[in-house]
Amino acid sequence: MSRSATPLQKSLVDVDSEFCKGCSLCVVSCPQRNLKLSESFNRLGFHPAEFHYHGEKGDCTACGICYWVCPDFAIAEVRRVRR
Amino acid sequence: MSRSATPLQKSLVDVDSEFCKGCSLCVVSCPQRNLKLSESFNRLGFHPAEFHYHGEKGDCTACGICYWVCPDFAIAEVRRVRR
Amino acid sequence: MTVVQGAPAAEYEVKLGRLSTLTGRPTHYCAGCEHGILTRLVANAIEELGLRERTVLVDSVGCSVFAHDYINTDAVQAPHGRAPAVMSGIKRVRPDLMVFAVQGDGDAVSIGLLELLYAANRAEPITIFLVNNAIYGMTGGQMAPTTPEGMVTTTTPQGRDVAETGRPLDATKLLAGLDGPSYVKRVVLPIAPMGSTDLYSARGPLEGAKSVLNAFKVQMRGGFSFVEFVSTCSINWKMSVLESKRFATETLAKLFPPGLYKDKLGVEKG
Amino acid sequence: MTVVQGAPAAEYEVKLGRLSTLTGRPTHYCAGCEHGILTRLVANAIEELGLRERTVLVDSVGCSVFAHDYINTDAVQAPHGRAPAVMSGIKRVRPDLMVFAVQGDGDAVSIGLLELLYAANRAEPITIFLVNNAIYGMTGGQMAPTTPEGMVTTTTPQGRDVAETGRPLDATKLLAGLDGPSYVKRVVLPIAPMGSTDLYSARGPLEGAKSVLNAFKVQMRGGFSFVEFVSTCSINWKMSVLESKRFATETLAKLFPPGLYKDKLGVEKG
Amino acid sequence: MMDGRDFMKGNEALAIGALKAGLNAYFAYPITPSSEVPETLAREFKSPEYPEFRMFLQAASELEAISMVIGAASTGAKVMTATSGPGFSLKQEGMSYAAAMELPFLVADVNRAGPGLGNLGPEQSDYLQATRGGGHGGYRNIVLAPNSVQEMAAFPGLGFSLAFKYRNPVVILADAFLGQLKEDIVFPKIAPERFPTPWAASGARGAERHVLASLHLDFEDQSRHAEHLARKYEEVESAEQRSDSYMASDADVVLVAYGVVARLCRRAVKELRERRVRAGLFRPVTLSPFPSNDLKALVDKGVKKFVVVELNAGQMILDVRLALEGRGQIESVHKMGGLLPAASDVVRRVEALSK
Amino acid sequence: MMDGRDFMKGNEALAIGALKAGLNAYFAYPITPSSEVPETLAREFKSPEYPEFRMFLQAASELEAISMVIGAASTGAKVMTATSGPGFSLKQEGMSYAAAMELPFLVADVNRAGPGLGNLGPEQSDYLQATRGGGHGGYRNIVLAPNSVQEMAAFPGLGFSLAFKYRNPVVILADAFLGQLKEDIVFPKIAPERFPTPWAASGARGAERHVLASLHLDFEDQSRHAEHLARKYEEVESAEQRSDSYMASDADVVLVAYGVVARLCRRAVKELRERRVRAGLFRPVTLSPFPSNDLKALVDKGVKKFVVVELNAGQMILDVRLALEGRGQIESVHKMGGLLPAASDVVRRVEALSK
Amino acid sequence: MKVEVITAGQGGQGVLELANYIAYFEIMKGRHAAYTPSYGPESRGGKVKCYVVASDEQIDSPIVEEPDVLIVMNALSMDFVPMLKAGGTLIFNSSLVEQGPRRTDIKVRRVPATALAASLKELGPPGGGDTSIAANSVMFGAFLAVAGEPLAGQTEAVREVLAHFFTERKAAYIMLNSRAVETGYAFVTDHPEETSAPRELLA
Amino acid sequence: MKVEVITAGQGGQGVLELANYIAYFEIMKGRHAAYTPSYGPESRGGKVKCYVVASDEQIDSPIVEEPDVLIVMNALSMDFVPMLKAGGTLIFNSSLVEQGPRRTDIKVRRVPATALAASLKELGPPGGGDTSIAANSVMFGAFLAVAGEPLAGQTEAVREVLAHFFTERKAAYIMLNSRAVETGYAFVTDHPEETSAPRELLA
Ligand SMILES: Cc1ncc(C[n+]2csc(CCOP(=O)(O)OP(=O)(O)O)c2C)c(N)n1
Ligand SMILES: Cc1ncc(C[n+]2csc(CCOP(=O)(O)OP(=O)(O)O)c2C)c(N)n1
Ligand code: SF4
Ligand code: SF4
Ligand code: SF4
Ligand code: SF4
Ligand code: SF4
Ligand code: SF4
Ligand SMILES: [Mg+2]
Ligand SMILES: [Mg+2]
Repeated sequence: MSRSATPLQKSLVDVDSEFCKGCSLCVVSCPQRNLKLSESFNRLGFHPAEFHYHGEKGDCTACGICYWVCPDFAIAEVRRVRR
Repeated sequence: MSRSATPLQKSLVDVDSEFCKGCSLCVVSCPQRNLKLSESFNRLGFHPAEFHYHGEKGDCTACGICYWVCPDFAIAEVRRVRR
Repeated sequence: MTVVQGAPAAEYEVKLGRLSTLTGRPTHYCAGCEHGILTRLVANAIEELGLRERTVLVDSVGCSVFAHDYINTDAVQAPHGRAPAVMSGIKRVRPDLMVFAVQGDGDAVSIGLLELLYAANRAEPITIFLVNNAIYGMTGGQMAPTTPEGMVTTTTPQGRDVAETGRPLDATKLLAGLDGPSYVKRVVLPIAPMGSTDLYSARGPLEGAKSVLNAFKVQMRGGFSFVEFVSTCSINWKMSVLESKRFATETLAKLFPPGLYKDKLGVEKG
Repeated sequence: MTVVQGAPAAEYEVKLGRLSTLTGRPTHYCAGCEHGILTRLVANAIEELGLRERTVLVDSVGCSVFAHDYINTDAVQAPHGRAPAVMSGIKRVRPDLMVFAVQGDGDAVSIGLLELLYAANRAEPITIFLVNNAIYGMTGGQMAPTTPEGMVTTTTPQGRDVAETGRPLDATKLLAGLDGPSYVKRVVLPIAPMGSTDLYSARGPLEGAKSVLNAFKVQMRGGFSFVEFVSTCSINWKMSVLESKRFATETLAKLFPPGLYKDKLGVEKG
Repeated sequence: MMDGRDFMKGNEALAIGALKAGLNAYFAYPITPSSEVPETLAREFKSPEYPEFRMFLQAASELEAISMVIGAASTGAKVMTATSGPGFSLKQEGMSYAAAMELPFLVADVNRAGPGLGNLGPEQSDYLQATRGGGHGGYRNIVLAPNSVQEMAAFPGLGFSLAFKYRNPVVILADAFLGQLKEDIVFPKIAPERFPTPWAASGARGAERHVLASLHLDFEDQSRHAEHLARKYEEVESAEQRSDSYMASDADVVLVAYGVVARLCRRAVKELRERRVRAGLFRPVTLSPFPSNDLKALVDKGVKKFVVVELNAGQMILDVRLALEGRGQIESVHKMGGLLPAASDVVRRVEALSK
Repeated sequence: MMDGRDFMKGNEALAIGALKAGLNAYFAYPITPSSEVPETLAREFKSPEYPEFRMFLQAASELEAISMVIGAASTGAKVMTATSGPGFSLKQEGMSYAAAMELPFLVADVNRAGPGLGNLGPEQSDYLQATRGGGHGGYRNIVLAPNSVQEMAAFPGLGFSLAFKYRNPVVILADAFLGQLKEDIVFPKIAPERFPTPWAASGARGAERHVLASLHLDFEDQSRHAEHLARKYEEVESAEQRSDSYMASDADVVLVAYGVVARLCRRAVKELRERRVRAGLFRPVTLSPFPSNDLKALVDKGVKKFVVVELNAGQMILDVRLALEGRGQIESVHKMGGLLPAASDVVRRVEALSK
Repeated sequence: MKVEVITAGQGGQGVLELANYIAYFEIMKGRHAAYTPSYGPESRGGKVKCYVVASDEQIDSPIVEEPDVLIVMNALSMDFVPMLKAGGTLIFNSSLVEQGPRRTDIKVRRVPATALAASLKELGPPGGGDTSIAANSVMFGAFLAVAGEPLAGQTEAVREVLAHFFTERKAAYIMLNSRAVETGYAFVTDHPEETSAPRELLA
Repeated sequence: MKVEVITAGQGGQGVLELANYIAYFEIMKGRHAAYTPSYGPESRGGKVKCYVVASDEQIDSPIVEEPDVLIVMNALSMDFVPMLKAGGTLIFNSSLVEQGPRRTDIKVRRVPATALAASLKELGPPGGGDTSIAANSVMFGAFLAVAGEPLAGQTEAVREVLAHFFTERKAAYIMLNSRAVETGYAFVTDHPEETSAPRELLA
C-alpha cells in the first residue's frame, strides 16, 4: 500500500499497490503528472504506481482521471480535504 | 397429355397434363387466354390446363409466358411453325 | 412425348422446351408454388450458360430440400441453414465449379443468418437464391423471421406480435450493407394481379429469369451473388393460390421492396 | 485499508472510492487492458443506479469470462457467443432484473453474431458491451472478424488477407441498421496519445463511463442498449501497452469510428 | 369430454401436461415431428387457464433456444424446449453447459429417423445421444421414455420433479409415432409442484449472490466439481430407476422395449401367451438411469432369454448387456428408417428362440 | 535436426502429419487447447513444401467450420478440422449429416476438462461422445487415440486411409496433455496416399451425376440406408480393431488405458514388475471400433483382473465391461478436472488388487 | 372387445378426419381409442393411411397390422386390401374405385361415398360448391352401420363428434356432415350387399 | 538411463524455454526427450511448471512425479521442493529466493541466476536494457554443470540449441544467452556447494 501523500494536502490519491500491474496508464494520463512508477517491485512482480501530491505539472486536483483509467482498481480512492 | 392444337397453327403449346397441378397460373397469365383448366381430372386428381390456339383474347403468340410461370414443368414446349 | 395432332413435328421449331438440366420428375411442391417456378428458371440459366456438368447444387433444408430431385446436376446436402458454409467449402477447394443454393427464409434468415452473412462478407464466389415466403413452408407454417406483423401462423395464432418477436428481418438489406457481395437483388417472383383486368402479370417470373442468369454470370466472374425472391406459400398462408399472389405482390412487396440493391460488376447493364 | 500518513481520515472526504459492486479481487487481465477499465465503469454505473441487488451479469466466453470474479452481482455463464440469448431467456421470465453482458468481438461478432442480431432485433431490454480488441484475446491472438486488413495474428501470420477472409465486420453498423435497438454507440475506450505532448487523454474512459450509465438507463426504460468499446490487446498485438493505445486510437478508431449511432430515447441529451 | 377425458396427440399432451405442471416458459425452434408442441403452447399462451405460463418465444435456432432455456432456468423458472434429432444435436453444447451449471429444465426429443436429415418417421436412434451425453465432458441427462399419450401428458410433471430435485436437465425421449398418436387421456387434477430454488441467479436482494458458471480454471476445483457431478449421477442411478413389467416374473423369454415399441411388444406377449410361450415384457421407463436392478432381478428369478426390440441398430441393447454381464442370452430385433417391426415378427422371433 | 528427427508439440505434429498425408484443406474455429493446429497450418499455408494444401480458412464458428468441411469433403478432397469439447459438441449435427452422407474427413478433438466451459487441462471425457455418436440418428465415428507426439503425427495418415476406405468421418481423440506435449519424432518419408473418389460431387462432366444427401423420405429407402450404414459399422468393427499390449500375456492384472494415460500406466507396469507384481497394459488404439477381440483374447489367456484407468468418471470401462461380459474382475481408477493420476497411485491400486 | 380399423385414401379426401371421427365416437361411448395418422411424406399428397384401435381395455398396440375393418377412399388405396383380417369388412368408395377386391374371405361394402356426398349440394357453402369433400362423413356413417351401431338415438353423439372437429369457421359444415353420416348409414342399411359385418365386431 | 527434471518459476521468467533447452539438448545428443509445459490458467501469470524427461529409450511417461533435478526460479516455486527425489538436486535462483530448502536428503545448488544475467548488460539490447531475462539461460548452464556435461566442446551444441529457439528478430539474443549459459556453468563449477549431482545422473 503506497502512502506518499503529505498531510493535509487539498486532495489525495491512494494507490493500492498490490493491485497495480504497473501499466502506467495513470502515469501518462494524469494532467498534473502526480503519478510515477516505483523503482521497487510489488508481490506480483510489477513496479507499482506511486502518488506524489506535487506532480511534474502541478498539484493533484482530485480530477479522478487516474481512478477512471486504472484497469486494476489500484487507484483505490481519490480524496479531497473537507471544506 | 393434352393435344388440343389445330394443325399448322402459327404457334403451339404442349401441356404435359400429368405434371399439371391445376394451379391456374398459366391460365390467368396468358395474355391471349389460350389456356383453361379442364373439367376432367388427371391421375394426381387435379384439373389440368388445356391449350386452345384461339384464346379468349386472340391466338397464341408463343410469347412463352405460360412456360415461365408454370411451376410444374407442365408447359412442356412452346413451338412455332417453321418459316 | 407430346404429339401435336395432325401437325408433324418437323413443321414446328421448339422455341421453349424441355431442359436436360431438369430430371423430368414431377415436383413435391404444392400447386402454384414459386419453388417450382424458380426450379425452371435455374435450370434454364444453367443450360443457357452451358454449366450443367460443372455445377453443384447445395440443398438447403426447407421445401427446397427436394431441389436435387428436379435439377439434374451434382448435389450436396447442407444441414439446415448451413448451405452458404457448405458452398464455401466446395468452392474453396474447387473454384472451377459453379455452386448455388436455393434457401428458404427460415433457412437463410433465421437459423442460417450467420453463415449467410459470413459467406457474403467473404465474397465467396457462390450464388444464393432466397425464396422468401414469409413462413416456414416445409414444416407446416410456423412464423419465419420475415413474417409480416399481424400474420397468423401456427406459432403466432393471434398474428405476429412484433413487440414480442421483433420486426421482419430484411436479408437483402443486410447483405447490401456489406462490402463482400457483388450482386444483390430482390425480385417479387409471383405473377401479379393487374388492377382492374383479371389478367395477371408475369413480370415477376420474367424478371426472375433474368436475375438468375445474371447471378450465375456474377459467380462466373468471381463475385458473390444473391437474389431474394418474394414468394408465396398458399397452403400455409391458408389462401387460395391466386389470393396468395395478391398478398405477396401487394402486401409483402411493400415490406420487401424489389430492386437492384447492388451490382458491382454491372451485369444488369449487360 | 489505506492510511494517509499523518492525515486523519476524518479530514478528507472520499470523492471516488471503493465500490461494493466490485468483489475486491485482483483481475486476471493483462496490464493496461480495457477489460479492466470497463469493469470499473460498469460497477460504478450499477452502484450509481442502485441496481446491484437486481442485476444479473451474463458471462460471455473470452477474457470477459472472468467478469463475475470482479463484479459482485449474480451471474450466469453463457456458452461462447450465446450471451444475448441467455440474457433474453432471463429477461423474458424476469423483466424486473437488470441484465447485461460484456462480450468480446470474437464472441459477439463471430460465433455469436446471430444471437446478437436477433436479440437486438427483438428489442430485448438488455445491455451489451462489446470489447472490440480486433483479436481473440483469451485464446492467444487468433484473427477476429474485426481484425484490420494486414494485421498479423497467429492464424494470419502474413497479415490478414481480406480477399480470403473478408473485410472487418462492423457490429455497431449492423445493429444501427435494425429497428430494434434503442441505443447504439461506439466509444474508443483506451487513453489516447495527444499530438506532441507526452500526455494521454482520458476522454475514452470518461466517455465510456457516461455511455455505460446511459446504456443501463435505456434498459431501465425498456430498450435494448449496445455500446461497442474499441479496445486494445497489447499482449496479443505484441505491442507495449502504450503502443497499443496509439494503434487503437489512431488506426482502429478509423476503421471503427466512434459515435452515437442510435439513441431512440434521447438519453444522451440528458 | 363429459367423463373428464381428453383426446389428443402425444405432442399436444406433452404441451398441456407441461402447462398443468406449472410451465413458466418455452423456447424452441420448430422441427417436425415435434411441431405440435410449440403450436399447442402458442395457442395457450396468455390463456387465463395457465397464468404461470409467462413466456412463449420461438427462437431463431436451436442454439438460441437452448441458450434462452439456460437463461430462464438460471432464475429458477420451470422451462421446457422440444425438438427432434438434428435440433437435439445442435443443443448438445448447451446441454453440457446446463449439466455443468446444474440447471433444471426439460428437453423433449421427438425422435425421427436419422442420421442427417433422414425422414419424419419414428426411430429410437437418439438413445445413446440422450442417455450418454451427446455433448462433451461426460455429464449425464436423466432420460424418461413415455409410451402412451397419457405418459406424454404425465412426464413433464415427473420430469420437473426430477430436474429440480437433482438440478439436472431431464430429457423426455419420445418418437415421431408417439408425437402423432392420439389417445384418450385423463389429466389428474393436481396443483403444480413448487420447488425451492435457493441457488437461482435472480438478483442478490440482500442475500448472498449466486454465480452459475461452468468455468473452474483451477484443476482441483474442476476435479471437485466433476466428482460432485459423478456422485450426483450415482445417486440418481441408485434412486431413480423406473421400469414396468408385464408377465415377466414367470417368463422364459422377456422382451425388452421402451416407448411405442413396448406397446407393440405387449401385444406380442399376449399373443405368445396364447400360443403357450411363456413370454414377458420389461419396459424401461427411465432410460437414464437404466433400470438395471429390476432387469437383474428378473435374471435372479430365472429368466434366461431376452429379446431387445428397438428402432435403431442396437443401442439400448448395450445397457441390457451391461446390466446382465453375461448372465442370459440376449437377442436383438430392430427396425429403422421410420418402419416398425410387426408384432407378428416379434412373435415369430420369440417362438424360434424359445424352442 | 541432423538425424531427421523433429522436436514439436503434439498439436503441431498433428498439423504437419496431416500435411504430409496430403491434406487439401483445413477449416476450423480456434479453441484452446487445440489452437496450435490451425496456427501451425496457417504458417504452412502456401508454403511450396505442401502444394496440395490448397485451403486454410478460419471459420466464424464450429458450425460454419464443420459445414465447410462437409462441402469440401463432398468433392473428394482431404479435409480436416480440429477442436475441443465445446466445439466438438457444436459439430455433432454436422457429424451426423456427414456420417449419413458417408463423407470421409478428419476431426481432431483435443479433449479438455468439462462439461461446460470447464478448464484447459486434459481429460478423456469426450470418449462416449466420440465413440457413440454425440449426434442424432445412431451413426458411428471411427475413433483413433494417439498416445505420443509420434502418433499425433502418424494418425492423420492412418485416419485418411480409414476415412476414405469406409467413407466415414474419423475422429482423432487426443487431449490437452498430448496437444501440448513436445517430443522428438520422425516423419517417415512416404508420399501421401491417393484415394479414388468416384462418388464425389464435383460436376457431372459427362458421367452420371452424384447426389450426396441424407434425406430419404420413403421409410423403406431410409431403412435400407440405415441397414447399409449398420453393416458398414459391423465391417469396421470386425476389420479395424487396433490395440497395443505390453507385458499383458502373462499378466495377473492388466491395466487398460489409452492416450497419455497409457504411457503413465506403462511406467506403472514397469514399477509393478520390479515389485514382482505380474502387471500388464492393454492400450486401445482404436476406441471405435473398440478392440474387444484382443481384450477377450487376454481373458482367454488367463488374465482375470483389469484396472481401467481413464480421465473421466468411467466411460471406456463400459466398453471393457461389454467386451468381457462378466468374465473377469474390473476396477476403475480415474481422475478428472485436468489432473492426472500419479503412476504411484496406480501402482498402489494394482498392488492392493493383486493381493 | 377390440376393433381395429384402417382408413386409407389420398391427401385431401379427409381420411385422417374419418379415422378421428371413429376414434372419438368410440371414446364418447366410454371406450379407449388410439388413432395414428399417416406420418411422413405422404402427408403432402399421395397415399394417406390411418390406424384406429378401440377397446374396452387399455390399448396395447396402437399399430394395426390386420384390421377388422378397412375403409378405402380411392383406387390406389385398394393396395391395402391384403392387410385385412380374414372375415373382416372392406368398405370402399365405389364412386372412385371401379375394381372390387379379389379376396373372397372378406365382407365387402361398396359405398359411392363421393357421389352420395356430392348429392348433398343444398347443404354446401352458399353460392353452391362441391360437397363431395363430405365423402368421409358418408363413410363414417357406413362404418357405424357396418359396426351395427343403431343410429337412432345416436344422432346427438354423431353431432357431438362432428362438433369436436368442426370448430370456429368450420362449424358451418356440421350440418352437411351430419347429413352425410346419415346418408352413409342409410345406404349401407338399404344395401345389405354381400354380407354385413357381424354385430359382435364392435359390441 | 533416464533423467527427469522439473523447472518452475513465474510467468515471464523463461521457465518453459529453460525446459525446452534441456529437452532439445538431450535430443541433440541422440536421446529421446519429452517436454510438458504448464498448461492451464497459470500460463497467464502465476506459477509455471514444466516437465522434462530424457532417456536413451522410448519414454514411457512424460509426467514427472519425482524429479531428479528441480530448477526453481522464484520463491513461490520452492513449493515444489517436496516433490524432488531423495538424493536429487535442487538448483534455485538465489537472487530471488532467500530461504533455502528444509530438506536434507537432497543436493542443493544456489545460483544467483537473475543477478548473473543482469551482470551481462553489455550484451543486452542497444541503448542498454535489462538482461536479467537471461536468468533462464544461466540456469541452463547450471543444469549442464550439475549434470556433469563437459562444456568444453559443447559450446557449439549449446549455440545450436539456442539458435533453434531464437529465430528471426530474436536471433539477436543468441550471444547474450550463450554467454549466460557459460556464466551459469562456470558459477556451478566454481562453487561446489553442498554436494554436486553425481555424474551418472545424466550420463
Ligand atoms: C436443425 C434443424 N432444425 C429445424 C429443422 C426443421 N425445419 C426444416 S425446414 C425448416 C424451415 C423451413 O422454412 P424455410 O426455410 O422458410 O423454407 P420453406 O419451406 O418456407 O421454403 C425447419 C424449421 C431442421 N430440419 N433442422
Ligand atoms: C464453442 C467454443 N468455441 C471456441 C472457444 C474458444 N474461445 C474461447 S474465447 C474465444 C474468443 C475470444 O475472443 P473475443 O471474444 O474477442 O474475446 P477477448 O478475449 O478478445 O476479449 C474463443 C475462440 C470456446 N470456448 N467455445
Ligand atoms: S486525481 Fe487527477 S490530478 Fe490527481 S493524481 Fe489522479 S489524475 Fe492526477
Ligand atoms: S493505472 Fe492502475 S495498474 Fe496501471 S500503473 Fe496506474 S495504478 Fe497501476
Ligand atoms: S405462349 Fe403466350 S400466348 Fe401462347 S399460350 Fe402461352 S402465354 Fe398464351
Ligand atoms: S401453370 Fe402449369 S401447373 Fe399450373 S395450371 Fe398451368 S400448366 Fe398446370
Ligand atoms: S409448403 Fe409452401 S413453400 Fe412449400 S411447396 Fe407448398 S406452397 Fe411452396
Ligand atoms: S489477452 Fe488481451 S484482451 Fe485479454 S486481458 Fe490480456 S490484453 Fe486484455
Ligand atoms: Mg419459407
Ligand atoms: Mg477480442
